[in-house]
Amino acid sequence: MSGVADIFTMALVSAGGFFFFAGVIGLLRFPDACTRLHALTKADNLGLGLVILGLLPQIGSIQLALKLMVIWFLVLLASATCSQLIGRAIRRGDRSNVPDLTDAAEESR
Amino acid sequence: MTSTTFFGLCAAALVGLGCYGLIVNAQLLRKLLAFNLIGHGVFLVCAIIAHRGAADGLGGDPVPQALLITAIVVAFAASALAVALILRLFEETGSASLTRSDGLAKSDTAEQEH
Amino acid sequence: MTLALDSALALLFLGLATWTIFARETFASVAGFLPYGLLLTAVWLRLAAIDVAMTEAAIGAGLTGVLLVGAAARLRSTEAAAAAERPRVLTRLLAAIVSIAVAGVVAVCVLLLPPSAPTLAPEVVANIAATGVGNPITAVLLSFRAMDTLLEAVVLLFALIGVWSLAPDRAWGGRPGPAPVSDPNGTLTYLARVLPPIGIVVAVYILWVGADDPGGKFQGATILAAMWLLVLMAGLADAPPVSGRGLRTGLIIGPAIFIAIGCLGAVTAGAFLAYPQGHAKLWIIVIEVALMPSLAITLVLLLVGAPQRAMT
Amino acid sequence: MTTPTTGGGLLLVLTVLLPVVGVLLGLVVGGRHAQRVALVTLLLGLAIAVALTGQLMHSGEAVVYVLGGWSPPLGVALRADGISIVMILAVAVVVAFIAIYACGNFGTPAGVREARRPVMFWLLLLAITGSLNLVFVSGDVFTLYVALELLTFAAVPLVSLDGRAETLQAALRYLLYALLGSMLYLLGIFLLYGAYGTLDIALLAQRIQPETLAWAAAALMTAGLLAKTALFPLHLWLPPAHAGAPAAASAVLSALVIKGAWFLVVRLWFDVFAGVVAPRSMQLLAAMGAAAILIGNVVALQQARLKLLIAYSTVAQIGYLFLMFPLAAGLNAAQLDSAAAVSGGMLQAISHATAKAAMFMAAGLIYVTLGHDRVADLRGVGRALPMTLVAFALGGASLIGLPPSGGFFAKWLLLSAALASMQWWWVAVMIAGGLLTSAYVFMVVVRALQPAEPDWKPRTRVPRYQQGVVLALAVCSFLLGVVAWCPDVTRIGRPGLSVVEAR
Amino acid sequence: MIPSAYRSACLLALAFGVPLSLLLACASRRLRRWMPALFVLAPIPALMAALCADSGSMLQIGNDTLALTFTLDEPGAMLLGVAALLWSACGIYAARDLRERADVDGFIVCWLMTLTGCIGVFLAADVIGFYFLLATLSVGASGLVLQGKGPDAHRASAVYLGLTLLAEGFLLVALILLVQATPDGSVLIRDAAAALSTSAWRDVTLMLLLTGLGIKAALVPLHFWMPLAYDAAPIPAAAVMSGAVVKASVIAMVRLLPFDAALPDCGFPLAAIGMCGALYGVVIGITQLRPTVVLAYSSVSQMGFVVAVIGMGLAAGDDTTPMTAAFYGAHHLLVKGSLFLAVGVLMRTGHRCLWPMLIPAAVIALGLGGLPLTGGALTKYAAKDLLGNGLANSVATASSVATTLLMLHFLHRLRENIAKDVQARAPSVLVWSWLAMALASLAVPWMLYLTVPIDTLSAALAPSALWSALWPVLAGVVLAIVLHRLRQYLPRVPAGDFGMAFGHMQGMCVAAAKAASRADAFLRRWLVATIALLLVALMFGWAAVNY
Repeated sequence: MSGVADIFTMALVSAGGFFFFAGVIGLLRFPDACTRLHALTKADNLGLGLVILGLLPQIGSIQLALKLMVIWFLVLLASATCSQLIGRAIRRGDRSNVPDLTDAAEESR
Repeated sequence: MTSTTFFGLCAAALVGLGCYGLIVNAQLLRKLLAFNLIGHGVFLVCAIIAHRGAADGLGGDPVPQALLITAIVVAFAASALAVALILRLFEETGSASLTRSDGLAKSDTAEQEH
Repeated sequence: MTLALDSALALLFLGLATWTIFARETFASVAGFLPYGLLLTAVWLRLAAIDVAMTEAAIGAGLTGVLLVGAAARLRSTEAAAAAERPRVLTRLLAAIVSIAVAGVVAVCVLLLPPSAPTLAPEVVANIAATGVGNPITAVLLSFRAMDTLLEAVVLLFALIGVWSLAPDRAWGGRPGPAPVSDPNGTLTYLARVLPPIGIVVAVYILWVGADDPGGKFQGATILAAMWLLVLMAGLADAPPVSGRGLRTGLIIGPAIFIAIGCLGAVTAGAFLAYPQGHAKLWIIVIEVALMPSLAITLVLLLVGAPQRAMT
Repeated sequence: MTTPTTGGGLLLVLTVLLPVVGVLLGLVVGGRHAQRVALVTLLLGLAIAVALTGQLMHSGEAVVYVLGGWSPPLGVALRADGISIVMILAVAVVVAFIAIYACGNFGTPAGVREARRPVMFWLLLLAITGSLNLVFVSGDVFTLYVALELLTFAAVPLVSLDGRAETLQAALRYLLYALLGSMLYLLGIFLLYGAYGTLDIALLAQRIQPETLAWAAAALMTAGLLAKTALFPLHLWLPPAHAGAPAAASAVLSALVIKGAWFLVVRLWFDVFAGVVAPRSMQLLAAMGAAAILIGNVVALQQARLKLLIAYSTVAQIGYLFLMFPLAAGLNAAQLDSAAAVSGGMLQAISHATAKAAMFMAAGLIYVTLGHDRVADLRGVGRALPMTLVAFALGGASLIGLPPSGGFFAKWLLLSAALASMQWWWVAVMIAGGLLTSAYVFMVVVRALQPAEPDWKPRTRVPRYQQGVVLALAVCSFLLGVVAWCPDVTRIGRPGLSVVEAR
Repeated sequence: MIPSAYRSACLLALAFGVPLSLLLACASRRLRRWMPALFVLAPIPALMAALCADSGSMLQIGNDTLALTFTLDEPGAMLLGVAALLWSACGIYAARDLRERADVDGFIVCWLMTLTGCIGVFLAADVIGFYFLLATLSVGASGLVLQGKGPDAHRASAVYLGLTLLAEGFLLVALILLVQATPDGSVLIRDAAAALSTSAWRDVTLMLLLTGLGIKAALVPLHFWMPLAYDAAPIPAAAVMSGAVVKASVIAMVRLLPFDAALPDCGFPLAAIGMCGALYGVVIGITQLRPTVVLAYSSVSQMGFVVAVIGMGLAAGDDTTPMTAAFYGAHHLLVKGSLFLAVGVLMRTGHRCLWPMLIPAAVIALGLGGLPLTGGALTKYAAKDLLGNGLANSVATASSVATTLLMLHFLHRLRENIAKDVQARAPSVLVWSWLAMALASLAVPWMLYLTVPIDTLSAALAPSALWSALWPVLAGVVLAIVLHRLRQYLPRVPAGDFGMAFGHMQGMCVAAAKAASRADAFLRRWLVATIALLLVALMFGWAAVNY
């Protein structure tokens, strides 16, 4: 039984890890802010979601499992809002309160 | 090399980086950032000291950890005060850096004939 | 294996630290500072200092980050002037040498720490029963070294007084920050409506578990502060005027009760900040509960800064 | 293991808590009530300081209070010996004088419920008093760190109380430099804990060993504290900050605040690191002091503005405070009573506190009267503000060290120590410093004595009580020499010293 | 307490307390207006004390930890009495002078301050009180100089204050060494002087002591403040300073120096310096034109002579030295004081009534040179034994020749500087005060000589003594005539001769000061200061590690 759970965990966590990786790649390589935003949200939502999902069978207590789910839910909420705000700012074209992560990213490579 | 010692060396590096930034960076906010780095370095030293003191089933010596919490809060208070000062200075002068001079207006240091 | 993990962690946060120092733009360096803070939190975890990690995440990384981002956004126009003031190469070299020397001294000291580390952990374990709380750090903060915690609250208060003292005279007594503009059906507004109830629950929970598990008033207060900030940012509410009697009472009530209970201890338990036999935990929780709102208010006001709009 | 709470210990808690409670109360009631709260609190503080002194002189040993009943190393103890009590008393007195003076400049104007400058000034004044008292009585190096931060956070806003650009910049210099200093100090603390597992001063004194960690800790902590004391050449923030603040605030900053960090250096070097610091470090410290005396005075002599002149004389006077270290060490080495040098240093600190406060307040009155404080044209002051000018001259005499001022007896003790331990060079420095000081005091007084133009009118009339307060404080400082008639309080509760008659 | 000692203590208290209370009363503007009228009365208690208090009487204020002690020994009483006389007479003169001044407050305060310090110094018996009163004296006196007109007064006052505070720096160190030499750390001057001759630091202490007091006594080469100050100060101020104030150094020397043991290695150099000063003062003096400056140089010369006497006494370990030096000082005090008043009076006197003023001036001026039957002859006669028959004695004779010469030059300059208006008459108050002083300076030395007593009347009036006093004067007169013929060949030395060379060093000082403030400005740059902070930290670590 635990064997199945372990396999399940491994699969999902590594999948989550892959999404994070892809997100980061996208953040660094994508041409403009919108697409980078897209990459980021993928990393947050899917990556984190899969990781948490994968971890669920490993924890004994329901309480802890609920905590994890709540965390995921909060992160979804937050990242959705953030990306929405940034996206709107981009559309409005004013970059005054969008961090200049572009050159930041390039130099940190 | 144990991970405590390792992080201790990282702490030293942080302190060094912070000192350099505090000296060299002209913009006051950057100085403040540098100050925070120094702070983190110092806190890290404290944390490894706490970690080395792990005993009786505790993951670390709770006393330095408690000190650490206090110190973090104090550092935050300092940052808040500094930011407020910087912003006010910016409103008054439009600049956010200590002028190159020694902080005295020329009229002050003007010497008088004996 | 662990060392590899540590090195990876160290590599990341040292890299970000270097970035915050050497980045060209202030905003960029602040942007580097935020993830750096979060990574540092991971370091505290590695060093088994969970309460510190939570405080760092909440205050060190979170609030300080907000503070710096806000300031950096307002100071963008000063970049050019600041860049022009970059000191000469020789000066930078000298600075680098001195800084490296200091870092070297610190490193040597770290390596010279005695092999058998002196620790107070046994004493804490021996005496924690008397305090009734389960979390040793809470025991230290609110019983053994309660004076420091009291002073810590006072530090925040003094800092706030300092921030307020920077207000322009005409705006004294008024409200800090720009006038609120709310977009009724914006996402942020929605979040600011949904999140606070949850946040308050979480904050109370963290405060409650703080007695026996990692957590406590500061972490809880920070979450409360964050919720309030969210509401302010969304423009659902306006910052309170600093002349408000109620606001000021809220500011000082926590420390006041702390001091009062301390004096009570001087009467009943024979020493200032001592708790009566057997009721220690009760009084500690009372203090924590009283401190949390005051701390939350103080943190928020520290973030929103000096009053700028005169009372109308 | 450590001494338990002694009689009168609760007074220590009160000296610290009372001002803090005053701040809380003043913040709530606000407006002109804050001023009343402050005045009452300071009065009570004075009473407590006197009571504490009585307690100490009666018991003849240090007063200790163990907070929360948890004795060190786990808990925190407050400890007050002779030198702390002297400082507490001095702070209480000087602050009381300054408060009376400030009633003239920081009253809430009629018709306004609350104005920024007054309420902030009174709250910060209380805050500084409390923090200083904590610095003097705390027996735990980390609590001392918090106390230092409290002091800084209370002092910096005083600098920029007027909100002018240059004062803001001065405040920022002060804040950032002090923060760097406190980080060095904090690092030193943590190293000490890592090496010896305690933060209590008494325990550290027992456990400390002459080894690299202790040396590094001592160096870091000392450097950090020197940055906060603005000992030459670490004085970048002092002149603009002390010259830019309002007169009453300058008086507090220049007379008292810098003494906090200095006191901590004394505490550390004589109590904690007594067996660790090398004589050479002592000489180094005093050498910085000597440089401060000479350069500070010479620069003061050239200042065009009176407040800057006084600020630079503070830079110089800080130097005197650091001459006592090698002198005490030298007396120790010569098997002589080293407490004499310490007493001299403390007396120097107190007389400087009183004199400098009086001089800054006098400068404030002169500024109000003339509308400027250019040293070049002070003419007419002698006629318009005779009492104030006398006060300035008396304060100056105390700085020069003319008898019977406290400065004279401090110099007498320090010179005796220097001669007894055969350290002639410090004698030369002290004499030269006195001469330079007399030069600028003479310059100011002579210029102020010149008659004004016949049609000249003072800008504003200064209330008599303000002049009176300034003169009274100056007279206190000028007659401080009479302490030589009292038994030497500073020796009470000092390790290895017994209570003996002064001199 | 026995009544007489009690009475004496009260007298001492009054002598010092009355001027002090007057000084404090100056705090009130209303009372200050009355002060000039009280100038004449303020020193009277001191005079009473000098006359009535039995010598050796003591007054103690304070506890055994620290006590201010006042006492009256014989030299002190002698100088105190004559000083009080001079202060009263000059007080009358000053009060009249003040009527013509615009702002009198400064003068009044400084006058009373100097008076308090002057009387106190003659009474002080412990080092701390002595140092305190000496400081009061110096500060007050420099304030008096400041009351003169123009930038010269400022410069002179600054030079005077600077030098005198420097002197007090030396003195402070010397006094501390003295106190440390005493077995039980007693601060009484008596004990200190007793312990000095056996102290381990004896030579250093003596060096510092004599340097400090030498500056105050205007010993060559540290004399240049004196011409500047006496020239710039108002006449009455110059009179009390040249007369009374400068004698503080004499009383200090006779009290602090050990005359119980012969110290030739210290006494002879001192005497030599003194004698050089005695002649040097004359040499420069005869080149001067302003009467006040001439008098100042004569003071330089006379003080040199007193110091020489003290030096010889120190070398011989002769315990009559204090009385002799005090007697000489007392005479000089009276004469110099009245001569300055004479300058003031004659400046206001026209040709018509010149002679009644000039004759007495001439008599006492020549008395300074040792004219028989004047006090000067007595003092020289009294000093004779100390100077012995060797080189010192012949130099002394030479100096009295020179003094006569200088005094004649002075009278000549005095006559040149009378008022232009032929009819002019000095106000009678001034005239009477000066004539009274002149009379006193003729009579008092005889009284002192006989009452104290120093020697017998017959010895002083023996023909040999008279002749040995007379011929140097005659020689001086002859020389003066010669010099008068050759006067156009004399160089014109600026007042304060080579002391003015230091004026050129001012440029250097200013440059150094500017350099200091540049260094300060550099060190207060953020970059520098932060690097300095870290360096300081490293240095402290390094200093400890290499320990």
